[in-house]
Amino acid sequence: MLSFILRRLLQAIPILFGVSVMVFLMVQMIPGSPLDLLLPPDASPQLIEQMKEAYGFDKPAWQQYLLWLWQLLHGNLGYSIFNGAPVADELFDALGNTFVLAIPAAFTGFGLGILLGVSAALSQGGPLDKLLSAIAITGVSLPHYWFAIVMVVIFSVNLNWLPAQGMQFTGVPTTLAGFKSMILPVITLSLIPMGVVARVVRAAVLEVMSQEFVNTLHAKGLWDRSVLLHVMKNAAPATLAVMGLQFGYLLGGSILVETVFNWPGSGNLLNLAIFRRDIPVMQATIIVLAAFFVLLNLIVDIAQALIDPRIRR
Amino acid sequence: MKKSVTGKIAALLIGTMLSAGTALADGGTLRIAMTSSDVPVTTGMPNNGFEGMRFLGYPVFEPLVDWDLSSADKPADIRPGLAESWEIDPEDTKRWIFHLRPDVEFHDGSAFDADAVVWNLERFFDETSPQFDQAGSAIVRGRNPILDSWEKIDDMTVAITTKYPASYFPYIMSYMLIASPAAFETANSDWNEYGKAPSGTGPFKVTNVTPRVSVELSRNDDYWNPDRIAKLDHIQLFPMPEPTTRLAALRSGQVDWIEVPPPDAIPGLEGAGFNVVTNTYPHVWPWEFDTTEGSPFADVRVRQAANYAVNREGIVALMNGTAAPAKGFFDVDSPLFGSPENDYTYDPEKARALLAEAGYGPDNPVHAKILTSTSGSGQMLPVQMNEYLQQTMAESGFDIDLEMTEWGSLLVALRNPPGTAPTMDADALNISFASSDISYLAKYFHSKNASPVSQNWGAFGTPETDALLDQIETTFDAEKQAELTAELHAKIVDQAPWLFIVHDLNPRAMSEHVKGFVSAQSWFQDLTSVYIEE
Amino acid sequence: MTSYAKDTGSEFPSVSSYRDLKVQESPGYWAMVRKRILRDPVTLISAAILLVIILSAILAPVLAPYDPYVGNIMTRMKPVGFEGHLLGTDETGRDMLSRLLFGGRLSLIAGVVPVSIALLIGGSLGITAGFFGGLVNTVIMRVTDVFYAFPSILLAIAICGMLGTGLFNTLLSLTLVFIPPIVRISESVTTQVRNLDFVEAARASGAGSFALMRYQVLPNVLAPILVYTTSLVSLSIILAAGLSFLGLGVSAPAAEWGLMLNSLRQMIYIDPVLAALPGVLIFATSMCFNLISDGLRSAMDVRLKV
Amino acid sequence: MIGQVPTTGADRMQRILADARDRGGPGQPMLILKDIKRHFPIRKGVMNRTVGHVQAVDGVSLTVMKGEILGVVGESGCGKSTLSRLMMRLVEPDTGEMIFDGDLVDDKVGLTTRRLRRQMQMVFQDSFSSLNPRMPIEETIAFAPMMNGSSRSDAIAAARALLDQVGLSAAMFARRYPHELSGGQRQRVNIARALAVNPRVVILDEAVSALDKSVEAQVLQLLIRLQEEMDLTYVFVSHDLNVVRYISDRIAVMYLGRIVETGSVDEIWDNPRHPYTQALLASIPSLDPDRRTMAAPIYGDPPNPINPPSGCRFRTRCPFAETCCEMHDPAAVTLPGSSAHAVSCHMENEASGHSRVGTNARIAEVTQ
Repeated sequence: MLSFILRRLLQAIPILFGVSVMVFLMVQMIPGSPLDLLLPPDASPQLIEQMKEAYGFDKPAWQQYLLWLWQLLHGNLGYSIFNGAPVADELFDALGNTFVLAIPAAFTGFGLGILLGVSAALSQGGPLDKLLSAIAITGVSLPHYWFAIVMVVIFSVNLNWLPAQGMQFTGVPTTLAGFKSMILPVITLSLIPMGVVARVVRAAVLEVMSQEFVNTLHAKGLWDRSVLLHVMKNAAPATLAVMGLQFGYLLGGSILVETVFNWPGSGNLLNLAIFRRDIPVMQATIIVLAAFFVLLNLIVDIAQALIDPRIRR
Repeated sequence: MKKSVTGKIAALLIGTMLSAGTALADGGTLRIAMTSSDVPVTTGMPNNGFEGMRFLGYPVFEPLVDWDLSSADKPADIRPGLAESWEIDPEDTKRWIFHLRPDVEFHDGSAFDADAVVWNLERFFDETSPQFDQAGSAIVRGRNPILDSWEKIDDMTVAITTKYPASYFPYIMSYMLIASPAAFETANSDWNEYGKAPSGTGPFKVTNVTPRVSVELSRNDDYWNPDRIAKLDHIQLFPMPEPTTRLAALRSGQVDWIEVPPPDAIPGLEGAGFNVVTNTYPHVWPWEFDTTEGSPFADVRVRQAANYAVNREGIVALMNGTAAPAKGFFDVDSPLFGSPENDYTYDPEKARALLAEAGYGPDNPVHAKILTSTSGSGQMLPVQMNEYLQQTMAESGFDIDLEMTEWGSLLVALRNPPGTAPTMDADALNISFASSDISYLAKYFHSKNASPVSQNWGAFGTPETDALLDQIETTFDAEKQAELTAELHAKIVDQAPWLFIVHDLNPRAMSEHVKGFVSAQSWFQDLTSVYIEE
Repeated sequence: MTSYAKDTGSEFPSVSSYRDLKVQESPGYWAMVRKRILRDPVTLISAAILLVIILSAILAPVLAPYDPYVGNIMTRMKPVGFEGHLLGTDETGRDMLSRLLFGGRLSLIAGVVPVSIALLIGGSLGITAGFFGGLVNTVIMRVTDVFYAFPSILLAIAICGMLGTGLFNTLLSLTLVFIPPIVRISESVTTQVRNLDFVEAARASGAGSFALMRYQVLPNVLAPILVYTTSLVSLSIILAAGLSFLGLGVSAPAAEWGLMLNSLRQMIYIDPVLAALPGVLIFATSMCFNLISDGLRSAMDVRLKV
Repeated sequence: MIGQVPTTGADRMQRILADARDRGGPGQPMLILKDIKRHFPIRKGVMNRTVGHVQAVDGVSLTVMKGEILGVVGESGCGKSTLSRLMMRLVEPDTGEMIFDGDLVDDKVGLTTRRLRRQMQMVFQDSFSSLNPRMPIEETIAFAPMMNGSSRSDAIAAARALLDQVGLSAAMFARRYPHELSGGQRQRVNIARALAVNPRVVILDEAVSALDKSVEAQVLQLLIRLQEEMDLTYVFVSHDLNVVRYISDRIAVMYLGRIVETGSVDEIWDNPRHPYTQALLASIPSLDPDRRTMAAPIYGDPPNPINPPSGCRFRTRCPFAETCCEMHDPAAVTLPGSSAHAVSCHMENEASGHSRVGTNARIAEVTQ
């Protein structure tokens, strides 16, 4: 097992390396010098040179890449070109704010999804199955950013129960107002994972239930915990895999929801950085989110292998 | 033990007294939703345009020359700020002498004096100084391209010399704010750190900054001017670039005040008991044409045609009456408007005729790309308005491409000449401008202020208008100056370096609890008189 | 070929007599699939709705009562059912019905084109990787892993953010987003099929790689890949609309549902029905694609007996 | 080299030699395998290093005579299937050579794989996965001829003729898909598919193992009839001794990647010399009361092919194992008086030093 974990860790390194190359190349496609944002209009040539040197833009691209990578490996994400602030500060604040939404959204979405999926599978073909499957498919078909606006109209503006926007706390919510400000974004974010997980769980449970011995047990009236446990255990790897992916999408996809709710998370930061052409912030946000995603897939692989040793290759 | 009990009682007593005391001065907390997409920097030179100046400039930091924002009935003018008075050196019309206000302290307790002014000048204009601030400098130099040198005469007197004589120099000095040098030491000489606990001289101090989320200002009880000690305890500022978000925040009671409510929502807001405040202010919402070689707008006929192709009444209708048509830099009713030959009514036929003269036709429309922002200070509703322009101008033979960017990036584009990367190949920028005083005329229309020097982005200039501008700069007689200005303005209207579209009426909506607000005819507003009444 | 019967003296007729043999036709796999789909009302209704949406998008120039790009400022923001404008008008007075009809074109293009191109590229890469295995597989799959390390929306946004707005860049970024998952699915399906005995048997019959791929592998991998791809179309429509919603997709004044949703957002307090229309259409279209994908999947599932 | 006797009648041999493709003449075996080895690497650990090999086929030498049916028998996991695939060149051997009717099989200097496969075909065990589910069966059968240059109409007509020959009415079945057929019908299709290129040799890899007993018998009869009608040579690979005995002329017994004994059916049946062969025979549930045994002849599972025992592979389970069995690989010894019966056992080799040389030790005696 340990060697499996180690091997997967080692496999992640070239992927992360590839990701860093890709991010750097993408950023190189942006036209113009990013320093134009920072320099006074009548800046002296010396100042321009000085700034280029400070940001390393005077070097050839490959050197810039290596420099960036070197700094990255040392945890230095650079400085925002737009306001000179250290990117790491802003990014980790923003990531914290995103996680504060993504984690409860994941719990809600996964929990509801599993509940929906299992219930649908147990009542396969019946009206309950149809209803629950319809809910699940709605979850994946709704443009959730639009749904968010609709909810704001209903719950914030018309009923005045929940705040329409903004994060009413820093760090973690401790006040009622803080919790209330999380409700709408969390619901919105949990829609897609709920739908996807419900569909995967339903399929996985049906698959396991179609196996002969489960039918035998069932026929014998042994439809008890051990059977359920067995079904769960066999449906777990597929469910885990999709949950890992979905959590990654929650982090990356929060950008739309954060825009609607004016939530100061990483998606919001990325959006701002894109419109400002703030390269260091863009690079750092994308690579950190991608690294999280790679890490997440790694954890899922390991968890899957723990549950089902056959997966260890 | 005993001590602790008495201590508790004492604390309780003091607490009661304090709360009684604060109850008397309780002006409440005002929560404002701004249009910017980020919190403007709090280092004393806010970005995000004049909205940044309005909320994180003047309330916290002060200029030598300040604005009088106490009246809603007349255009706001300058008044003494941190300088009690100023005059031109009788021997040198480029040299201005500023007499500083005594007994003013920064929020950190350090004293305001000539050294502080020099230190701030070095911050923006001396690249070699340790406190040189690139970002701030870029903004200040764009607004103040004519400052040349400075000198400390004594502790309370500073002389500043301009590159050429400019009668309006005090107006320009109103955009340079003074921050505390001592606080910079405390912040380890790092402007980024400085922004977390800045120190100015204004009626409010910054007490909390959460990047991208909010800034909290608190009343400065020790403000030097007792008449302008703020009534509010706190102001919370939130960036909300989406008009819908601002609207929802106001309607759900999350904020008390929003900038630029969606015009269509105004009747609903008023019906629901919110106050919608509008007033004229020196604002113009134009397209600033690139007049250099290679741009379709290098040809004056194309520029005029564009001005005839715009249905200004349509935009006013689109804005639900929160805008007034603009046929020039100044309002048509202003005495400075002059008598131009062209009256830019909506006249597609004339536009087509002008375009035909310039070599365009139905099969050969004018292709142009307009760069604008999705939100921003004074930008009104840029997306809808530009979409409407794009739509109506098509009838007259303009094929317009829209490029939307973020407000901060648009400001950067403005500082860079056409054709450079930050301008994204735009043939015109749609960015709203202040038209409060004649200093702007030179900034926007004199060829010597072509970007990157100052804000004449499109590098417009004719010998005639340049000469008139030079004359105005050296005319210190107000009446004569006004006469020349009107003459110049008429020429500018005919030359059409911009597409003149509308003047904003500056709508802002606030809950009925917000009291004491006087809507000055200015880009800036005085928040010291405001209070919250529950 | 030589005749097998001739030397044996057996009772079998000669081969040539089989040329005109009347052979009983078997319904076959696709007939079975068709039969199953015809018995599935949900899929049929989804397909019908989708057909209506697609046809109205194609016929937009004929059906639309107004020019979708020209509005009358005097009749702006009229509600659904306003005289002359069946679905009202938008914030600059353009006819909503016309814009929604034309909007379907861009939204459907944004849904179908990236997925189709990604299917072409990703499918070829994945099938190649699965079919040849070895080094080819390693190279293709490791590069795919790198792209796969980005959550899809993030990748789309990053690419659009850097390349700039516009329809072409939207399509390009979405295509890039969908290639990695399609490569993965294609590779795993192909690897499975390739290891089945009938491919070995066909190889043993002397068929070259191309023929194996064409006759043995492709017919067996295309169906599952296509089913998966259909569900991606739904995601693509939502993502494309999301990009426009952020201001990173197609640019104004294009009639595109996501962009319309974004600009009508302001009207949600004034006329919620009007503001909801593009959202409803995005939802309906994406739902139809999802339901059809589900229907196809279960109809093509060989484990289910007819 | 293990000695051979012709098992095919003179008439058939005449017909076989009349085939225009015959090159070697009557004395040349159809197929010779010389010391064929194939090891599959096992990768493990952090760096995916190769930590060992599955010695699937480890030095097999075998001769298949023209027109005969050679049965290859052994426990599952002994390498039979790999051997079949090696013969078809679906798996490349690590070392060793294969000679087909006198021609070395080698893509560079000899008979190419492609040409080999026109003369040699294979029927797989799993009748379902060995048929393309998306193709009507006549097209599956016609596929190989078409790949080898037949026109579509010729190939389809021939495929239909073959269907009738394998006992499926072409008129009824030609356009059907695999999922519409029963297991036995599918295996008939597989046989037809193998015959479609008019091969000289057919390798039947557990071809009837998955079928019900009654169907199995029908298919076996079909195979025998076809072999006679078409003058085919079969290599019949199976774990089922009864079936092998029923169909084969000669038998090769395989254990853990190696051939331990070869001989005619009668010789193997009546005079099994290798302890493993004896054990295998003893394990057959027999109807003959004389051959009925009560005790299990050998114990335990076969050893791990990754790390097989040194010397004789069978020694870990052999009741007669001695030191020499551990030290040396037993060489194949042709039994005196029988040119076709060869055994790889130290007990048959006088030079081996085994204490039981020449005693004709019987495993049944030990275990009973």
